Amino acid sequence: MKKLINSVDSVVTDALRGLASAHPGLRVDRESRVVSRASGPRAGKVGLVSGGGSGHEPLHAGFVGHGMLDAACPGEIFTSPVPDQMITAATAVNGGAGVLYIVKNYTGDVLNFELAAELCADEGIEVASVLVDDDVAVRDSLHTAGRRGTGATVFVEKIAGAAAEGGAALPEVARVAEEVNARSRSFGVALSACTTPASGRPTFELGETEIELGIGIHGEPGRSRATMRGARELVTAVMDAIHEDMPLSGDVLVMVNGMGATPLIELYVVFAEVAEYLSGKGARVARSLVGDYVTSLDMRGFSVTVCLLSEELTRLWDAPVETPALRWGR
Amino acid sequence: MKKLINSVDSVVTDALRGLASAHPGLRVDRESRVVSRASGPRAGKVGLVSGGGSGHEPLHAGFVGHGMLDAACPGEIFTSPVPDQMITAATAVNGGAGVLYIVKNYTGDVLNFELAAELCADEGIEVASVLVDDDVAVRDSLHTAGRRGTGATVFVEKIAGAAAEGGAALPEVARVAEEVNARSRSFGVALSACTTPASGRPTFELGETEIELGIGIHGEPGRSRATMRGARELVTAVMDAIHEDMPLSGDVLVMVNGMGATPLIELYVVFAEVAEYLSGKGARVARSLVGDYVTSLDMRGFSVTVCLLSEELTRLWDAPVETPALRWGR
Amino acid sequence: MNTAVFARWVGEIDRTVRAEKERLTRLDAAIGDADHGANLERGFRAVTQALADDEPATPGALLRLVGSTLIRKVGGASGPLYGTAFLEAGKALGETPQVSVTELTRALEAGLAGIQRLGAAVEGDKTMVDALAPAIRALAGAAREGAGRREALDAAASAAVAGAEATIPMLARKGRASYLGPRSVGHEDPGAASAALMLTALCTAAAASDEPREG
Amino acid sequence: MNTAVFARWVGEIDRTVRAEKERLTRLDAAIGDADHGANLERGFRAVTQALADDEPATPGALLRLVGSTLIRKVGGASGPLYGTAFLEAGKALGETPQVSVTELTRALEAGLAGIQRLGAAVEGDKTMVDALAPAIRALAGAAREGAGRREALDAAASAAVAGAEATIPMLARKGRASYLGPRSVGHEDPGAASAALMLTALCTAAAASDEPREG
Ligand SMILES: Nc1ncnc2c1ncn2[C@@H]1O[C@H](COP(=O)(O)OP(=O)(O)O)[C@@H](O)[C@H]1O
Ligand SMILES: Nc1ncnc2c1ncn2[C@@H]1O[C@H](COP(=O)(O)OP(=O)(O)O)[C@@H](O)[C@H]1O
Ligand SMILES: [Mg+2]
Ligand SMILES: [Mg+2]
Ligand SMILES: [Mg+2]
Ligand SMILES: [Mg+2]
Repeated sequence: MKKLINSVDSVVTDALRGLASAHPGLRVDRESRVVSRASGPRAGKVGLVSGGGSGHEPLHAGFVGHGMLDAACPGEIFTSPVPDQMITAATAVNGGAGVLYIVKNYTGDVLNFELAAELCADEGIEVASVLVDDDVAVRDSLHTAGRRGTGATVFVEKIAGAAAEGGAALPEVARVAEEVNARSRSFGVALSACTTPASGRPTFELGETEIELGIGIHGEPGRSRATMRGARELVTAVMDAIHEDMPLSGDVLVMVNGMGATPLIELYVVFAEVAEYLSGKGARVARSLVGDYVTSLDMRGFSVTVCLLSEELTRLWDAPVETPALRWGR
Repeated sequence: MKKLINSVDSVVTDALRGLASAHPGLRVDRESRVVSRASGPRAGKVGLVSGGGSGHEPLHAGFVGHGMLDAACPGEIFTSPVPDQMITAATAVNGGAGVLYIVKNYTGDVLNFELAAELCADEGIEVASVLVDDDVAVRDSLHTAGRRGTGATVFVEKIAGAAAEGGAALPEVARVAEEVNARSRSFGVALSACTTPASGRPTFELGETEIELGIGIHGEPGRSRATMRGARELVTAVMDAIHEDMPLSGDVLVMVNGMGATPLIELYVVFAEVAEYLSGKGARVARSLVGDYVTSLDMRGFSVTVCLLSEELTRLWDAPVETPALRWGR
Repeated sequence: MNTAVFARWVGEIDRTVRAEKERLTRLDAAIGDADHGANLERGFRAVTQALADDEPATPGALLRLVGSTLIRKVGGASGPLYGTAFLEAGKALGETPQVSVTELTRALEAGLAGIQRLGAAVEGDKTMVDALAPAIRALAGAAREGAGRREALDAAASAAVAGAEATIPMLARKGRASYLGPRSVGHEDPGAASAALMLTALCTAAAASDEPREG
Repeated sequence: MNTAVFARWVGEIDRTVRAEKERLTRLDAAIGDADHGANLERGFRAVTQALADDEPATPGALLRLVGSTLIRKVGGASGPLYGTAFLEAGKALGETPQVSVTELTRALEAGLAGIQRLGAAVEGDKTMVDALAPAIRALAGAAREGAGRREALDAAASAAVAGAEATIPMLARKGRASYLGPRSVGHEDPGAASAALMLTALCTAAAASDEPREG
C-alpha cells in the first residue's frame, strides 16, 4: 500500500492541517475535529452541520462556506464522527435560529448524531435532523438499516444551505432538505476496490474484467458482481436501476461522481451517455456536476445521482455558493 | 485494462460529447475538435488559445471561459493537436486584437503550434506564442528539447486570461504570460504509472515500495526511481528540487496537483507539508489550489507548482474567472 | 468481583482487541468497511488512558467510565452501541463494591437492552447481539443452577463464541452488512466476534483474580 | 519509378505500420508516451483514404499529398516531422512522372533537411534522423557506384534498420526521450524504428513492381 501520508494514525489530522492552510475561509479546530466558517455564525441564520467518516473528500469539509454548510465533523476514515464533535459544531454555528444535522443514513452516523442531538437539546440548542438515503442499490425494508446516503448529500447540503442563507426558519430548511432527498436517487459502480490505510489491502479483489454494481462509498462490495462492458451499456444498467425506482422526467439535476481514482476524461464519457439516456426518457439535464464530490479513497469507479428539480429547488441550486469544492455566484 | 469508455478510438470524441452536455457555457465543435466560449469572441479582446494532448483533464478545455481561455484544442490522448485545430480556434476567437497561443514545451506541441502560427499569419491573423516550461525535473540545455510544460500552464492561462479580459493588448498579455512562466517551477512524483487506452498496459511498472521522482504528465518515467517514504520526506525532496532551481521567498501561489488517481485527502496531507516547508523558507502561501488540474489519466501521484507572486500577478489571479474547472468572483 | 477484577477485564479486552485487530478488520472488510479493529483499538486505548487518569472506586463507576469513553472516542456503529452497553451495565451496578454473578448478569442484561434500544437489532440479524444474548442467557442459566462463578463465566464465554460463529450463515438485517443482502451470508459478523472477545476476556480476568496472590 | 510504385510504397507503409503498431507503441512507452504506433496508424489510414479520394498524377504530387495529410491528421512530434519530410520530398520531385534513384535520393535528402530544419536534430540525438541519414547516404553511395535500383534500395533499407538499432545505446537529446537523460540509454528510438519500416516498405514496393505482370 503506497499512500501519501505520514502515518496511518495521523492521516485525518494531517489532512486537516492541509485544509487549514489551503482555505483561509475555513476555521479548522484540529483538537475537537470541527471545520467551520471562519466568519463564524450569523445571528438569526439556521446553522447547517454535517459530518461522517473521512475518506469521502471533498465531502463534507469541502462544502463548508457561504451558501452551504456552517460546519463539518470529519470522523476517522470510514468511521462516523463522535457526538462530542457534533455538539461542539452545533454550539459553534448556532446563530440562535437552531441547527440542522444532515446525516447520511448509516447506523454509525445515525446513532452518533442521535446521541449528539439529545445532548444538544439538554443544552438548549434546538436541533433538527434530516436523513439522506438515496442509494437505490440497497433494497429497503423496515427490518434493515435502510438505504445508504451517498451522492444526494451534496444536493441536500447545497440546496438546504441556500435556503438557510436566504433566512428560512429551521422547519423550512429541514423541509427543503427532506424534499431534495425525496427527489434524489443514486447508483454506483466500482472498477476496483479502495484500500484503507488501516487495513492496507483492497477491501475486495476484482479480476481484469470484473466490476461491482451497486457499491456504496465505504469500499463495501456492491449488490452484485458483473463483467466489464462499454460505457454506454454500463450507464444503461445504472440509469435503469434509478429510473426503475424513480421514473425520470422533466428538468433534472445530474451528478456524475468519480469515486476517487477515476480519470476526469472517463467521467465525461460517462456523462455523455447519461445525458443521452435521460433525453431518451424525455428528461432534460437542467443542471449538472461532473467530477469527484463524494469519493471512496482510491476506488476506481463512478456513481450517478439524479434529482428531479422543481422551480424552487433550481432557484436554490443556482444561489451563490462559496466553498472549497463548490463555488459560483461570488 | 478497465476503462469507462465505449472504444479506444472514440474516447476523445465521446468525452467532448459529455463536455458539451455538461457545460452550456462551452461551444464544442467535435468535427474540428475545438472547444470555445459559447459567448463567442469579444471585439477588441485578445483571444487566448491553448491545447495539447488529451488525458490531462481538466486541462485545457476545463479552463475555457470568462477570465481564462477563449478556446482549447484537444488532441488524441497524449498527442498534441494538429495545426488545423489551432487555426480553426484562432479564427473562431479572434476579436481583432490578435491571438495568443499558450504552448506547453513538448516537441510535438511546439512544432504543430509553429506550423499553425505560420498559416495564421498567412491568413492575416496576428498570433503570438508563449512557451510554458516549468518542470525542474528536466535538466535544461541548448541541445535538448528543454523543460516540460506542466502545472504552471494553469497559472499562465488564468493570469494571462485575466490580463486579456482586462483589455490588455497582445504584447502585454504575452509579457504577463511569460512572466508567470518565468516565476513558476514544478516537480512531480508518481506512485503508479498510467495506462493509455491505446497501449492497454501501464507505461512502466513500480514495485510495492517504488516511486518515480521527476515524472512528466505523459506517463513517461521520471528522473529517477526511489523508495516510497512518508509524506513529509517526500515533499522535502520535491520542494528542495524546486527551491534549488528557484529560491523560494515572499508571497507564493502554490498548487498541489493530483495526477488523476490520487485521493483528495492525500493531496491535503501533501499540502500541509508543502505549507510547512515554505514557511520554513520564509515564504508565505498567499494563494493556493489543491486538487486535480493537470492530470495524467489514471496515474497515482502528485506535482507541486510554485509561482513567486507580484502585486500585479496576485491581482490578476484574484480577478473573476468562470470555467468548468476554475471559478470565482462570478 | 471487585473493582480490580473489572479493571483487569478492561485491560484484558484492550490486550485482546489489539491482538485480534487484524482479524476484526478482515471480518469487517468482507461485509463492512474494514474499520472495526481500528475502532475498538482506538476506543480501548482511550479507555485504558481514562482509567489511569481517574481510578473509579466501584465496578459500576468503572463500567460507566468505560461506556462514556467509548461513546466519546470510537464513533461508527460499535462506539455508541458498546458505549451504551457499558454505560447501562454500570448504571445497573450502582455503587456496590462487590458484584455477584447474579448482579453481573443483570448488569449485562441492562447493557444488552441498551444496545437493542439504540440499534433495534434482534437475534438472527447478524450483529453483536447474536453473541451477547446467548452469552447472557448462559450466564443466567449457570447462576440459576448454582454453578460457581468460574463455570458460569466459562459458559457465557463459550456461548458468545458459539453465537459469533452462528452468525456465519446468517443474512444480515442490520448494520453495513445488510447492504450486501444475500452476499452477507458466509461471513462472521465482526461485532459478534468482538463481543465474544470481550466475554472471553471477562473469564480470563476473573480466573486471573482467583489465582492465589503471592505473599 | 512511376506513381504506381509510390502508391504501392505508401500502401506498404500503411500495412507494416498496422502490423508493427504494438511494437512501435511499446518502444514509445519505454522512453516516450506510448502513442507512436497509434499516431502513425491514424496518419496512414488517413493517407490511404486521401489517395483513394483523389489519385495524384505524379510521384511528387502523391508525396505532397501524403505529407500534408500527415501534418493534418497525426499531431505529436512525428506528424509535422514525417509530414514535412514527405512534403519536401514531393516538392523536390516536381511533376516528373518517372523517378530515378538519383532523383529519389535528392528527394529524400530534401525530406531529411525538412525534418532537421523543424526539429534541429543531428545524428546521434536518438531520433528518426539516425535511421534516415545513413539510409540516404547508402542510397546515394550505391547510386554513385552504379548499383541497380534493387541493390540501392536494399542498401538503404539495411542502413536504416542498422541506424535504428544503433539508437539503442544512445542518450536522447531530442524529443520526449531526452527527459529521461541517462535512462533513455538501452532503448531503441520509436521514430527511428518507424523510419526503418518506411524504407523497408520502399524496397518491398519496388521489388513487387519489378515482378513481371501477368498478361
Ligand atoms: N443496529 C445494530 N444493532 C446492533 N449491532 C449493530 C448494529 N449495526 C451494526 N452493529 C454492529 O456493529 C458492527 C460494526 O461496527 P463498526 O465496524 O465498528 O462500525 P461501522 O459499521 O460504523 O463501521 C457490526 O459488525 C455489528 O455487529
Ligand atoms: N526534434 C526532433 N527531431 C527529429 N525527430 C524527433 C524530434 N523529436 C522527436 N522526434 C521523433 O519523434 C518520435 C516520437 O514520435 P511520436 O511518439 O509520434 O510523437 P510524440 O513524441 O509527440 O508522442 C521520436 O521517437 C523521435 O524519433
Ligand atoms: Mg465504519
Ligand atoms: Mg505523444
Ligand atoms: Mg466498520
Ligand atoms: Mg509518443
